[in-house]
Amino acid sequence: MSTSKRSTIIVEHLRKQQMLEAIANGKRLDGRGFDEIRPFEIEIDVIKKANGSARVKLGDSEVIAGIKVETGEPFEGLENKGALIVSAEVLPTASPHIEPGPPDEETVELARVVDRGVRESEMVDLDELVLVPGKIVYTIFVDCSVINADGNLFDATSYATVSALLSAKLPILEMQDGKVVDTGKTKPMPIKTIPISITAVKIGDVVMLDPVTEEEGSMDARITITTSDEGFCALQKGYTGSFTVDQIKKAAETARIKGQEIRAKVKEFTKYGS
Amino acid sequence: MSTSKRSTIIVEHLRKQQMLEAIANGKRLDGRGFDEIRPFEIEIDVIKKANGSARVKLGDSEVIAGIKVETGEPFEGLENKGALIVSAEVLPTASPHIEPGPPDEETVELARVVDRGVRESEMVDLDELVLVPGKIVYTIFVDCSVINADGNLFDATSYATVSALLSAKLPILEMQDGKVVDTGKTKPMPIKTIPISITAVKIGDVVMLDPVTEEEGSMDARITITTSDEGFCALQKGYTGSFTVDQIKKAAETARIKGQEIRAKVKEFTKYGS
Amino acid sequence: MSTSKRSTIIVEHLRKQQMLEAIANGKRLDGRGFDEIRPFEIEIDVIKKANGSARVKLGDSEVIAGIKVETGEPFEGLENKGALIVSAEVLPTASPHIEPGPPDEETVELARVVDRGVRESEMVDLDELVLVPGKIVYTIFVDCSVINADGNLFDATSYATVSALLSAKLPILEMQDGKVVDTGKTKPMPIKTIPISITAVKIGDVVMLDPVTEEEGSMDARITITTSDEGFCALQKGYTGSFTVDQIKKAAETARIKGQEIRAKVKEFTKYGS
Amino acid sequence: MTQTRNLIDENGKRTDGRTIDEMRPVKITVGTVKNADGSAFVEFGKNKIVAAVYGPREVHPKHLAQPDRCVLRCRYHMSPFSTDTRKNPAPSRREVEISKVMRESLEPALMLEDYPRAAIDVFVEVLQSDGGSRCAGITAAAVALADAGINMRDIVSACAAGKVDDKIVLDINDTEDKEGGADMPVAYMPRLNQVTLMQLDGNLSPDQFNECLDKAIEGCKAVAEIQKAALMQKYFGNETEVKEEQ
Amino acid sequence: MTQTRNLIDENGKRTDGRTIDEMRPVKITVGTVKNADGSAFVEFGKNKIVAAVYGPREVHPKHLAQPDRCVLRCRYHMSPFSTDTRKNPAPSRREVEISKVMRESLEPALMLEDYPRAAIDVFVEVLQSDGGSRCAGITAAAVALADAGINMRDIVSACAAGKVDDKIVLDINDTEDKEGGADMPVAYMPRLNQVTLMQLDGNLSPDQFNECLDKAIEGCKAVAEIQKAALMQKYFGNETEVKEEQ
Amino acid sequence: MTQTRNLIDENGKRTDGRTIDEMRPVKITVGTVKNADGSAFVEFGKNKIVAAVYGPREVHPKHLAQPDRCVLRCRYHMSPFSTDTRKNPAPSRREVEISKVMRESLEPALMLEDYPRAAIDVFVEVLQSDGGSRCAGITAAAVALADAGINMRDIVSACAAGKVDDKIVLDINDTEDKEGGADMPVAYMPRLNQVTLMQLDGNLSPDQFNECLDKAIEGCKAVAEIQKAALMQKYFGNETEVKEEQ
Repeated sequence: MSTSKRSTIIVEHLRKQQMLEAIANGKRLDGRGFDEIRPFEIEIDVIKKANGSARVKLGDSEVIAGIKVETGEPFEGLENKGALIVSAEVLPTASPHIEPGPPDEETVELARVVDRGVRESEMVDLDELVLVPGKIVYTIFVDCSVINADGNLFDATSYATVSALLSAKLPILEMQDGKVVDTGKTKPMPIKTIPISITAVKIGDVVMLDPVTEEEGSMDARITITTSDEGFCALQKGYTGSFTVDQIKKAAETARIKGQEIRAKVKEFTKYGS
Repeated sequence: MSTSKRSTIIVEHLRKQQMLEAIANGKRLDGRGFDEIRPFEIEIDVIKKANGSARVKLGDSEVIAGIKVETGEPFEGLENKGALIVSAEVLPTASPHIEPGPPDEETVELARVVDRGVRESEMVDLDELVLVPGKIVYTIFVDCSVINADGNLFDATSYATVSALLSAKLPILEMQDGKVVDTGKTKPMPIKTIPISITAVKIGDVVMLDPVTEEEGSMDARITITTSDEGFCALQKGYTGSFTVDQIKKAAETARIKGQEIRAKVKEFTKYGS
Repeated sequence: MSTSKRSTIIVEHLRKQQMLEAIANGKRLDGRGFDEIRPFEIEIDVIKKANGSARVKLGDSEVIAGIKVETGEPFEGLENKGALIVSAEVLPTASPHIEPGPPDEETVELARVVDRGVRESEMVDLDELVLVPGKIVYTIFVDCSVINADGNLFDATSYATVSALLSAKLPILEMQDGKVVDTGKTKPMPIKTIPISITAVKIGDVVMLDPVTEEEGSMDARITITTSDEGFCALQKGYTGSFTVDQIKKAAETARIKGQEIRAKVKEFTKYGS
Repeated sequence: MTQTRNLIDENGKRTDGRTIDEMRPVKITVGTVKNADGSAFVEFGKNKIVAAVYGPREVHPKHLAQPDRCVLRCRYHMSPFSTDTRKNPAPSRREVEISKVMRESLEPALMLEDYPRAAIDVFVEVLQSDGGSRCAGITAAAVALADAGINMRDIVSACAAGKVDDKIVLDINDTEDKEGGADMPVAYMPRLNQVTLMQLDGNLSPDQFNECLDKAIEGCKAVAEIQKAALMQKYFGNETEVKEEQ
Repeated sequence: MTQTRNLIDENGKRTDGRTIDEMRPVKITVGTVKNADGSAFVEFGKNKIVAAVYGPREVHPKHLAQPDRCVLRCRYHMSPFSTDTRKNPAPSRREVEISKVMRESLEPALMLEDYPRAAIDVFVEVLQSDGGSRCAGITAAAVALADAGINMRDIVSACAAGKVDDKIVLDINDTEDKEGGADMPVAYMPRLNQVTLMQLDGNLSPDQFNECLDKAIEGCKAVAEIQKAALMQKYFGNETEVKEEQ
Repeated sequence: MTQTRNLIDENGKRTDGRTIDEMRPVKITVGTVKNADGSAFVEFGKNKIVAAVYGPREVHPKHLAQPDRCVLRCRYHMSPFSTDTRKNPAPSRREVEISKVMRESLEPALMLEDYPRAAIDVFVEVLQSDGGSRCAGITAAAVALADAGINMRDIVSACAAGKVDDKIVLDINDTEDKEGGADMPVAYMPRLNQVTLMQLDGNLSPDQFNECLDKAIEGCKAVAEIQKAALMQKYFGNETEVKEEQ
């Protein structure tokens, strides 16, 4: 059951006042503009035991995504497609407010929104991941571990997932005598497009990108918009406030433009296509 | 672990006094006689996506049963019989006292008592539900959702289950090349008898049928007796009080006679045999 | 998550004082020497429905181990070996401090330490427990139920496990037409060695064997050392204190010598080899 | 989503015979659950959904209570028989997420500060599912909250739009959801002109995005009228059944 | 239950050699669990069952305490090795139900009002199961409660009767339970003449129903004598083992 | 463990080229987790492990607090991608046990009595696992505790020794753990000369047992030097990276 609660991330009163005053003056506490994303860096192949991996630092938020390739049955209704599953855990290392245990509703939402961006954009060509049609397909597990949380885990986790997929080495498997055999060779993951999510929050009447924890502590509503090369592919409005239709349309346009910038940087960091 | 607790359904003191006085005068608060069952209605085929379904309103208690037919392995020791599983959830919509979550011991008992009535009466001819002896059989899931609870969920759930089974359309499945194939055709569920449960409670020295919630809040003990066309097939004494042997024998005779009335009505509502 | 807590087994203050004074005088409350193990008895074949069973009473600690033999797939990486799994439950009958429920970290440790002794000593020749290499093997479940707890459950559970294995009758299974068939005949479990664990605790600077509950309530640290005929095969230091290297070496030597005594007694009780 | 067959025919009709701007039949009945403080039964296409509200009432356990406002709790759940293949009764990750976005879509409309230290529980049960069950669930929950007499700033009305055969269509059904190009569920407060739920699955160009959002909002407004009529009927009564078949 | 072979031979003997009115051997030992406040070990046919009682004692967590009476808690559990094929140690729905009916069968005999704000815990572990393990468990639990010195109105004694080869028989065993026609476990307070547990699985005519219930009650009375003797032996001692082999 | 191939070649080199007394490269970085009160990142061979410490801080729920000392809580967890085949994210019995022995190995070094009624939480995440992950985890946790400023009697340093090809070797890796003859992880307080963790899997003669323990202790002492240097570097800084490649 979903339960409303005051934010457990308490921004001290004074600090919050400062933030709201800064916002009223068109600024953010860390000096960024409302449409400015924090500096970020991506390192790939950080986990050698994984078939692909990436560590993303977006400001002080840090996420590692690791890919494991297995084989299994296809999903029902998707008999001729490989399976791709994105999961996430916000590790208790990440903040004083995380309890260890099964994923809570916020973490479930995090994983599902990231999953949706990858799935709906058709980033990975799942048609290429079939070994025996209807029976045996590649199963791609993308697991994300959030090591440190300082806001906007949606985008940090999404970039880690996308970067791990772009840099993954897919083991080439073959059927021999009814058994799956690993040939020992690899090929790149079959990639069709690169989905990029952009998250904004509304505080009062101001919409700003890439919030830090203390901004999230004061937000009224949140929106995560994912674009691929082709256009919009996923969106999630979150939190207990609301947006006007115009605010959403404006945020969508911003997400599309910023998405192109980020996409270029992700390609560069992951050396994708080079 | 089973834990004793005072009834969480608190009948206000005054109301309870009224009820006990009425009982002393041979009456019930809603004017019924001790052997009188509340008016009830049954509507079948309420869930088109199910292979059979029924909504039962017994007074203000309301239950929907839905049947899903799948295939699976037979139960151990019952290799040449189809499988039939009755489950129940008392939805949190049903009363202010229900917490969402996995079934508590009362709901487990509810489902098992209803299941037992169907199973022990051999209502469904499980011998007819085998596709490959010892390997593949029909699996009949009957799931019951209690939408509103006003006492005697045992009988309301039991009538919903029986009505859904009587009106179900069993998909005709065939084996082709070692695979189960749905022919698209259906036939009636193979029915051998119609089990009907009758529940009574004891308050003080009085035994009365079909208790409402506030009567259950004052009961000492409960008994649910299920009869088929052939005789007695299941029984469950419940709650923390006791019965004399004579009280049980008398309740059994009442259950048998009342069961015939209810059976006729169930047939009518479900148009069974017509 | 593992949580430190004061011992919930409260030795009353006075009693504890007495114990510490006795220890200072080179004695224990029950009159035993520090290297003396309580009298114990073993009864085999106490559960006829099991393929092997033993009841151990070590002082007032009482444990029943029962063996069930099934077939299944081998463990990954151990394709040509049978599977052996030791589990334990400290029943809520065993002490006023046990809550029913899934095993807590102490019970998990108990089962894993006993399992390790059996596994690492290679007591059971798992190579002999293969039906179809890589596909179907014997799976030996050893389940231990602690009925009464008065200290040193590690050794009591270990002796019960070992005794059940020594006296077990392995059903002779065969493959016929791709199916496992029970021939109805049995043979002894293929045994290669007999692992014996010896547990000691440190209270202050004194190390003593086979602690009772009230000694465990005052212990600083615990060590369980398992030897087979060939030498040391498993060890587990437990609890929140520490040992010097010399204390460990001395405990190891004691465990080896005492292990020989116990091994002889276990053979006698189980009539192994006779 | 990859589309494999035509879902709109040469006459502009969809698989269920509707035009691209046509909503499925919607029927709302208020007060169907006797024990609840407020309730509604909604049929939206083939969706059959019960919503029940309990509260404002005491919070258990007590430390979850808020000194200055009401706690809102929400459960979206599907009965095992509600889907094409039997649904495991344990809550899926999908149900956990929908419970959360449903709660967040209702909360902006509720004057929770009017009920300090209390809780309001909203239970939504999907008895039969079709495309758009979360929208239908929000629609039912908002009516149940009004029926429970909870102070509200506005009603919350929900409807999806989507893309089928590269056309933007209103209120997509199960087949269109599975085989079509995009699904955009939206919840909306019509008087305050605020979007309280919005999601998107699928691919839309920038122009399609705006068109789809506008169309969903129109759907929400139409749903709001049906909600209003259903509540009016319960409280002021009339003989005609509140039913919308566009 | 569908019966497929004769379970009573031409001499009126059952599969284990008993007559239709004969109970399996019953052996009760009191005080077998050292740490418990009361305990009993019962062998009833091939059933081997330990019951241990802790209490009256403090309730944790405290809000579960009742101001005017004692809380009774009960767990029926089967060890993994107790059954023909290994039982998963997690509690099954069957064990949950039996824990409940076992508690409800004991509660009428206990003077719980004598121990306000306290709890009594009854733990029943089936080490080896045979037909009638719930009856044997109740029998063991009642003795353990008496051994713990809990104030009781009466002992609770349990025994099943059933139908085999269309005959009503006393105390059905595992084979008869699985292949026979009906099983009726009953728990009974002999002094107060009250039935505290009763269940039925299987098919009985009205006459058979009454005969079966009467036979089960006779079984309960016989069990009560064995319980009494076992308790006497512990508290007043004697050399002969308390053993019933009818 | 049954060994099936030679793990030490004719030149005395192990599968990864080390000699029998050589430790894998160890690299410790202090303060890598921004939000934590103390943290460390340890690479020990192919192990990659993050440890973060929160506390001393309030205990929730409050009844778990101790009036005269601090509660220590510890979680050892492996990320799903850390192992050869994907690890289920739910805690395994192995992780439960390691969490326990890890906590017990750290507790002797901590002056918990200095923080009555508080809790210290230690979270160890294995991002990539190799042989000896519990030792590397304890090593990381001890540095993180020091970084958090917790009062400590001594550092805790951990290293395993083991048997390969019937020779006692220092710091066994994944292959040696799986195919070798014995693994003995040890944690040690070097100043106080106390063993705080010790386990053994595998077979050792009495002489080998003592040699193995002595070798593990030597490994712990070497690890302690690296821990010290890493902490010095954070607090007193220097240009050279703290890295040990014996």
